[in-house]
Amino acid sequence: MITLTDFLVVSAVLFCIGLYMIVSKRNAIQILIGIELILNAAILNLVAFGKYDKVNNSGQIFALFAIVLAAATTAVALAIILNVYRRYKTIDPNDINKLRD
Amino acid sequence: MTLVRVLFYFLSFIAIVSALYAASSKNLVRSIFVFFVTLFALAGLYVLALADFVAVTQIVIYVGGILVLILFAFMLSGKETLNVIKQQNSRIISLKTLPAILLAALFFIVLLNVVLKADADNLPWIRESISLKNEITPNAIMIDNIGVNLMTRYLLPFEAISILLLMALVGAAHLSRKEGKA
Amino acid sequence: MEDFLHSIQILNYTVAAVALPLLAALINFCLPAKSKAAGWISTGAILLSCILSAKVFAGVWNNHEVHAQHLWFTIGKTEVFAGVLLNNLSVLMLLLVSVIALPVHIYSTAYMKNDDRYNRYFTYLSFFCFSMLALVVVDSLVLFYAFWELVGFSSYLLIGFWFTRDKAVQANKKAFIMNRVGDIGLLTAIIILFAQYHTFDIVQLFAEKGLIAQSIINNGLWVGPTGQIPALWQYVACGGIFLAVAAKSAQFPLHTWLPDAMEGPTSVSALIHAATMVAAGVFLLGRVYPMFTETELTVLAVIGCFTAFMAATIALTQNDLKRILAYSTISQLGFMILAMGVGAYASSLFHLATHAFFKCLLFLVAGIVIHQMQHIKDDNELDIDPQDISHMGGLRKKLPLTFIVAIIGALALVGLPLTSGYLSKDGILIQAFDWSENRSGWFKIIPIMALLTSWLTTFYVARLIFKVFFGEFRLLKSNPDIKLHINDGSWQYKLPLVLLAVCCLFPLFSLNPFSFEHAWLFKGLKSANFVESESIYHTFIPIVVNVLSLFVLYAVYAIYARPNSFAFPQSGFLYRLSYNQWYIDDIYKRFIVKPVLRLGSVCFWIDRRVIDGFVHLLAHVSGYIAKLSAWADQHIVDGFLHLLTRIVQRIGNFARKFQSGKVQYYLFSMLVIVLLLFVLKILI
Amino acid sequence: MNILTLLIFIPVLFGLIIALLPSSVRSSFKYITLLATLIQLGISIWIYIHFKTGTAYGGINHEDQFQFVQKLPWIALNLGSMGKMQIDYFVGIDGMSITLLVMTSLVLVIATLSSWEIKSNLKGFFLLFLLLDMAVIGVFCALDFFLFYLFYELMLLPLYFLIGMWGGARREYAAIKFFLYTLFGSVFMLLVMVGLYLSVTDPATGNHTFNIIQMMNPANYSGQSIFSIAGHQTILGMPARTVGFVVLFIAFAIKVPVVPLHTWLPDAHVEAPTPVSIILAGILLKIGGYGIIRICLGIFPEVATTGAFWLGLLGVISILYGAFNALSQRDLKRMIAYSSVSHMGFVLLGIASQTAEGVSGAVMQMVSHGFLSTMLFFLVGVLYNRVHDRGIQHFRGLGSLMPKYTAFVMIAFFASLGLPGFSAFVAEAFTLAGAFKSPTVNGLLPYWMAVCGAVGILLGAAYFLWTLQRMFFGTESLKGGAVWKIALTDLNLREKLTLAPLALIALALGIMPSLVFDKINDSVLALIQFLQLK
Repeated sequence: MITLTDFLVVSAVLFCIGLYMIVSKRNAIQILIGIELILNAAILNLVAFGKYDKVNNSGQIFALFAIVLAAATTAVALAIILNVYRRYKTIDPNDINKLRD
Repeated sequence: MTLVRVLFYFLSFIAIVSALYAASSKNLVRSIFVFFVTLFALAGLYVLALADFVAVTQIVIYVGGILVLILFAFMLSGKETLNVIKQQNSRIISLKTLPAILLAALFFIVLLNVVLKADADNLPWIRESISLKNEITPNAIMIDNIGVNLMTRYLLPFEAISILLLMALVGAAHLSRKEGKA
Repeated sequence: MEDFLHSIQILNYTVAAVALPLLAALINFCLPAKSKAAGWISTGAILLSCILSAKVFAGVWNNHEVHAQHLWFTIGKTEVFAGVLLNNLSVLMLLLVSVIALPVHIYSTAYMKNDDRYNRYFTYLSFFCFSMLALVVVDSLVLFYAFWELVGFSSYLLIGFWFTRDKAVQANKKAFIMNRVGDIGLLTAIIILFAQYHTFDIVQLFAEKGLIAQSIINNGLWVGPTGQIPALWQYVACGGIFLAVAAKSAQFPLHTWLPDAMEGPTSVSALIHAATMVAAGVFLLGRVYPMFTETELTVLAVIGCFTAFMAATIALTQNDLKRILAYSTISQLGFMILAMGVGAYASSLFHLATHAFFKCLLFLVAGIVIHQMQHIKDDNELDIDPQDISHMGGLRKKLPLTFIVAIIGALALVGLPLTSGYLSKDGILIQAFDWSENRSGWFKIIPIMALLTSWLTTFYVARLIFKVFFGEFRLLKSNPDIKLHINDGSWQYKLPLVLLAVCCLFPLFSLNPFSFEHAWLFKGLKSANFVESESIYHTFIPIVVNVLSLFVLYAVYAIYARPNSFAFPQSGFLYRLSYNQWYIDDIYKRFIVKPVLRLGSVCFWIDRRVIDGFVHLLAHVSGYIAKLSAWADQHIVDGFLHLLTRIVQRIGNFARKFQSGKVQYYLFSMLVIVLLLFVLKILI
Repeated sequence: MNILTLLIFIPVLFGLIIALLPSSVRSSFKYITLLATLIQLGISIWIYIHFKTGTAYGGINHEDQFQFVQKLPWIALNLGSMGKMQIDYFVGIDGMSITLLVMTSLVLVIATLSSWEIKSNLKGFFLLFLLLDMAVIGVFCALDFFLFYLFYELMLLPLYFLIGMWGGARREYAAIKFFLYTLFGSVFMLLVMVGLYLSVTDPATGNHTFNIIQMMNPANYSGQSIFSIAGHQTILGMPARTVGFVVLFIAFAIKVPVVPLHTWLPDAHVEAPTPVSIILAGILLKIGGYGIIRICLGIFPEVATTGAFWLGLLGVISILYGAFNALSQRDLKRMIAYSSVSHMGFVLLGIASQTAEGVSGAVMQMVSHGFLSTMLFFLVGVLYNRVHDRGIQHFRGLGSLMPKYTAFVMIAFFASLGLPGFSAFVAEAFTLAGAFKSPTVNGLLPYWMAVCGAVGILLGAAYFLWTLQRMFFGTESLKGGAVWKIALTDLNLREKLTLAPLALIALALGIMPSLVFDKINDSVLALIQFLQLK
C-alpha cells in the first residue's frame, strides 16, 4: 500500500527541485519550468489527499483547477517573456532590473 | 512489496531524476523535453493516487498545451537565447548555484521534517474518512462523481476559472502581438 | 655753656663746608653749558669750604671731639641717626680734602676751558667734593656707606667724562664695578656690625670704650655687649672692610681700575685718583681701626707690602706718564696700608697727608706736560700719544717752573730729607722694623721689602723726571720740522703748582726736618700708648735709605739722561711681567669676567631651555593630552556614533541588495527568511 | 561715601563715560583717562596725609585698627542647614597698603601718560586700562578674601587683552603664557580660599566668612575643619595648612615672580606695549609681594615661620639668577625684565627674614621698584617709539645724540643698582640687614643668605653699567644709520614731565626714607609681633 507520506516526500523533492530552478536559473523559460514543477508538486499533494474524499472529490477538482490555471499562467508568462525579449534582447531576469522604460 | 509499490517507486524515481536533469541541464531544449518525462511520470503517480481523470487532464493540458506553448515561445525567441545558454558553464555545482542548492536542500530538510512530523497517515480526518469508508477504492469509478461535483458543488469556482482562463488567454495573445501593431 | 655754643658753631661751619660744594654743583647743573661762571662758582665754593674747614680744624684739632646727630628715620624699632662726628682724624681729612681741592679747582678752570661740557665738569667736581667732605665727617655707617659710594659714583662720572672715548667708558665701568666689589664688602661688614650691635653709630661702635672694644672672640663666638654671633663673621666683617679698602685705595687684588682710571681729565686724576678718594680707604681703616685683631692687621701689612712692591715694579717699565704715576700711587697707598698693618696708625695717616700733596702736585705737572704735548700734536698734526714719555725729554728749558716743582714733588715722593715725604715715609719704615723686631724671622721680609720698594720708587721717579725733563727733546729728533710754542701757562696753572710745592716741603709739617715724631700731625694722631722707642733703626734706616737712594738716582741719571745711555734689555721675563702689569688684568678677564659672563649665558640658557623648556613641555604635554582627547572624541565618542551610522549604513546597504530589482534575489531572500522562520520554529 | 570705595570705582565711572562717548572723539579718551588717574592720585595723596600712625593703627590682625574701612553685607545667601553664606564688601587699609596705594596711583598716571603711543582701537584700550586700574586698586584695599580674589582675577582679563591686542610681534604667545601662568596660580588659590571659608566662622554671626582678618585668628577655626590649627588635618599626606600655604605662595610667587616661576615675565614685558609693561612691573609684581605679606603670612603664620628658610632661599636664587640672566640679555627691555626678577628677590628675602628691618625693607623695595621699574620701562618705551628697536648692540653713543635721555637713563640705572641717595639703596640695604639679623633674632635664615644677596647688588652694577657703556657711551654708531639718527630726537616735554617726578620721588625716598617708613612702621611691628605669637 502506498502511504500518503510517500506521496508527500516525492512532492517535497519535486518542490525543492522547482525551487532550485526558480532561484538559480538565468533563463526565464527554465524558471517557468521550475514554477511548473512546483505546481505539479502541489497538484500531486492535492491528488494524494483527494483520495480520502470520495464524496466531494475536492482534491481532484482543485487539482484540475490548478492545472488549468497553470496553463493560463504559462500562457501569460510566455507572452511576457516574449515581450521582454523583444525589448531587452535577453531573457535573463537578473538583467531586467529596471521598472521604468 | 506489491506491484503497485514497485510502480510507485519506479515512477517517482523517473519523475525526480528527470526533474533533476531538467534542473541541472544547461541546455534549454533538453530541459524542456526532459520536463515532458517528468510530467508523464507525474501523471502516472496521479493514477497511482487513484485520480485517473486528473492524470489524463495532466497529460492533455500540460504535455499537449503548456509544453508545446513553451517550445513554441522558445523557438520564437530566436538564436541569441541559444547562444547565451551555450556559454553557461557546464558544471553542475558552481559557486553561483551553491546558495540555491543549499537553499533547496535546507528546504527539503524542513519539508521532510514537516511531513514526517505531521504523520499524514494518522491525521484525524483521514482516520475518520477511512472509518466512514469515504476512501476512494481502486475499483471505484470517480469520473461521474467529478462531473456532478463540478457542475453542482464547484460551479462557482469553475465558472470563475473559466473567465480567468479566457482573460488570461486574451491577455497573452494581446501581449505577444507585435509592438508596431499595438 | 661756652663749650656748647662753640660746638654749635663748629657744627654749622662743618655743615656749611660740606654743603657749599653741593650747592655749587646744583647751580652749575642748571647753568647753560659752556658757561664760564661754573668754574668760578665751584672754585668759590671750595674756597669757602676751605676757610670753614680751617676754622673747624682749628676748633677741633687736639681739642675736644664734636659729635651731634639727628634722627633720620625709624625702621621697625631701630632708629637711624644722621650726624656729624668731628675728631682729629675727620677734621684733618676735611682740611686736607678742601685744601687739595682748591688748587685743583683753580687749575681746572684753565685746564678745561676749551671743553664743550665745561659746566658739567665743574658740576661733577663739586659733587665729588661734597661727597668726599661728607664722607669724612659723617658719624653713621649707613651714611658713610652712602657717601663712600657717591664718591665712587662721582669718580665714575669724572673718569668717563669724555664719554665718547671707548677707553674712558671702559675704564669708568671697570672702576665702578671694582669699587662695587669693595662696597659689597663694606655693606656686608656694616650689616654684620648692625646685626651684632644693633647700631650704625661710629662713635658707639669704635670709641675708646665703645662696643667693639668691649667685645671679645671666645670659643668661636664673637661676644659683644649686645649679643653674640659666630666668630667667623667677625673675620668676614674685617674681610669686607678690607675689600672696601682694597677697592677704594687700589690695593691688590682690586687695584687694576686705578691705572685705567687715568683716562679721565688729568686734573681729576690729581684730585681724586691721587690725593683724596683713593685715600678714603686708608681713612676707613682709620675709622674702624679698633675692629682689627692682631692677625688681621698682619694680613693687612702683608697685602700692603705686596701691593707696594708689585706696583713699584710695574711702574719701572711703563711709558705712559700718568700710568707711572698711577702705579706710584698704588705703591704709596700700599705703604699706608702696610703702616696700618704694623700698627703705625699715625704714620699711615701722616703719609696719607703728605702723599696727597706731592702726588697731586706731580699729577698737575703731568697735566701741564700732557697739555703741552697735546698742543704740539694738534699744531703739527702728529700721530703720537701725548702721554708717552718716550717722546719727551729736555723739557726743563721749555717749562722751567714746572720743572722745579716737579723736582720738589719727585724728591718728596722719593723721600729725601727736607721734604715732607721723608718725614712720613721714614716713619713707616722705622715702625715697620720696630714691629718686626718682636716677631719671628719671616716677618722681617716685610720691612725689607718695603725698603726695597722705596729704592724702586727712587728708580722709577728718577726715570720719569730724567726722561721728561732732561736730555733732548726726542720728538724733535724724529720730526725735526715741528714748531714748539709751549710754556708754563697762565697763573691758573702756576699758582696751584707753587702752592702745592710749598706744601711738599718739611716746614708745613715739622720744624725738625729729620724726625717724624716731632711732626704736629703725627703727634695729633698717635695713640696714647705710643712709646718713642729709641732703637737702632731710628738713625740707621734713614741713612741707609737715603744714601742708597742717591746711588740709585745717579744710576738712573747715567742710564736715561746721559747722551750715550745704554738701554735695558726689553725682553726678559721680568721686563714682560712688569710691562704687562703682572698680567693681573688678563687673569681677571680670563678667570673672572669671562666665567661670569659665561655663567650669565648659562643661566639664560637654563631659563630658555630648562625652565621655559619645562613650561613648554607642560604646554606640549597638555597639548598632546588635548590632542589625545580630541582624538578620543573624534575616534571613540564620535567613532561610536560613526560606528552606529556605519552599522545602519551597512544594514541599509545589506538590505538594499535585496532591493536590487533582481527578481530571483527577492525570491531567494524571501525563501531564506521563510527557512529561518522554520528553523526558529523548530529551535524554539 | 567711603573714600576708598571712591578711589576704587572712579575708574569705572570714567570708563562708562568713555564707553558712552562716540568714537569720533577718540582723541579725548586719553585725557579722560588721565583725569581719572589724576583724581585717583589726588585722593590717594589725601589718604596718605590723613593716614594716622601709632600703635593703635597697626592693622594686620586687628580689624578695628584698619583705617578708612567700609564694610557692607554684599552676598548673604541663606543656605538652610549649611548656614548662611556671608560675603562682605569689606575694604580698608593699614600701613602695608597705604604706601603701595600711593605708589600705584602715581604709576597709573605715568602709565596713562605713556599711553600716548597707542594709536589703534583707543576706546578698547582705555576701557580695559580703566578696568585694570580699578582691579589693582581694589586688590590693595580688599579685606574680604572673596573680594580680593575677585579683583585679583579681574586684573588678568584686561591684561591679557592689553598684551594680546596691543603687544609686539609674539604678543599672543606672551599673552597666553602670562594668562596660563597666573591662572594656574589663582585656580589653586580659589580652592584654598574655599577651604578657608569652610574652616572659619565669624564669631559675631556664627556664619562662615571670607573675612581675611578673621582668618588670622586661630580661635575662629572650627575644630575639625581642614585648615584648623588644632585639627592637624592632612591633604595627600601633608599637613593641610602647609599645603594651603604653599598653594597660596605659589599663586603669589608667580606674580612676584620668583625663580623658577618667572619665565612669563620677560616674554610678557618684551611683548607688552609700554603702558602695560609699566603696570606689570610697577604694580602687578607688588601685588605678589603684598599678597605674600597679607595673605600667606597673615593666614598661615606658623607655616611661614617654618618655611622661612625656603622662602629666603628662593629669594636669594631669584636675586642671583635674575642678575645673571640680565647680564646675558641683548634686548634692553628683557634685560630690565630680568633685573626686575632680581630686585623682587630682595622682597622675598626681606619677608622671609621676619624681622622689622627685613619686612620694612621689602615694602620699601616694592615701592621703590614700583617707581624705578616704571621709569626704566618708560625709558625703553621712549627709545622703542623712536626707532622700533631695542637691541642693546644696535645702539652706541646715544649719550651725545640724546643727552637728556641719557641723563634720565643714568638716573634710573644708578637708582636701580642701589646708588645711595635713591630709594633702592635704603630698601636693599635694610632688607639685607634684616636678613642678616634674622639668625640672631629669630633663627630663621642662615647668615650666608644676606651675603649672597649682597653679591646680587654687585651683579646689578655689572649689568646696568655694561649696558650703559655699550648703548650710551662711546662713539656714535647706530644700526639704522642716518635714518635712526634723525628719528632719535631727545625727550619732549611730556616725556620729561613724566620722568622728572619719578626721578624726584626716587631721590626723595632715598634721602627721606621716613616718608615710607613712618607710615608702615606700626604695621610692620604689628606683623612681626603677630608672627612671633603665631
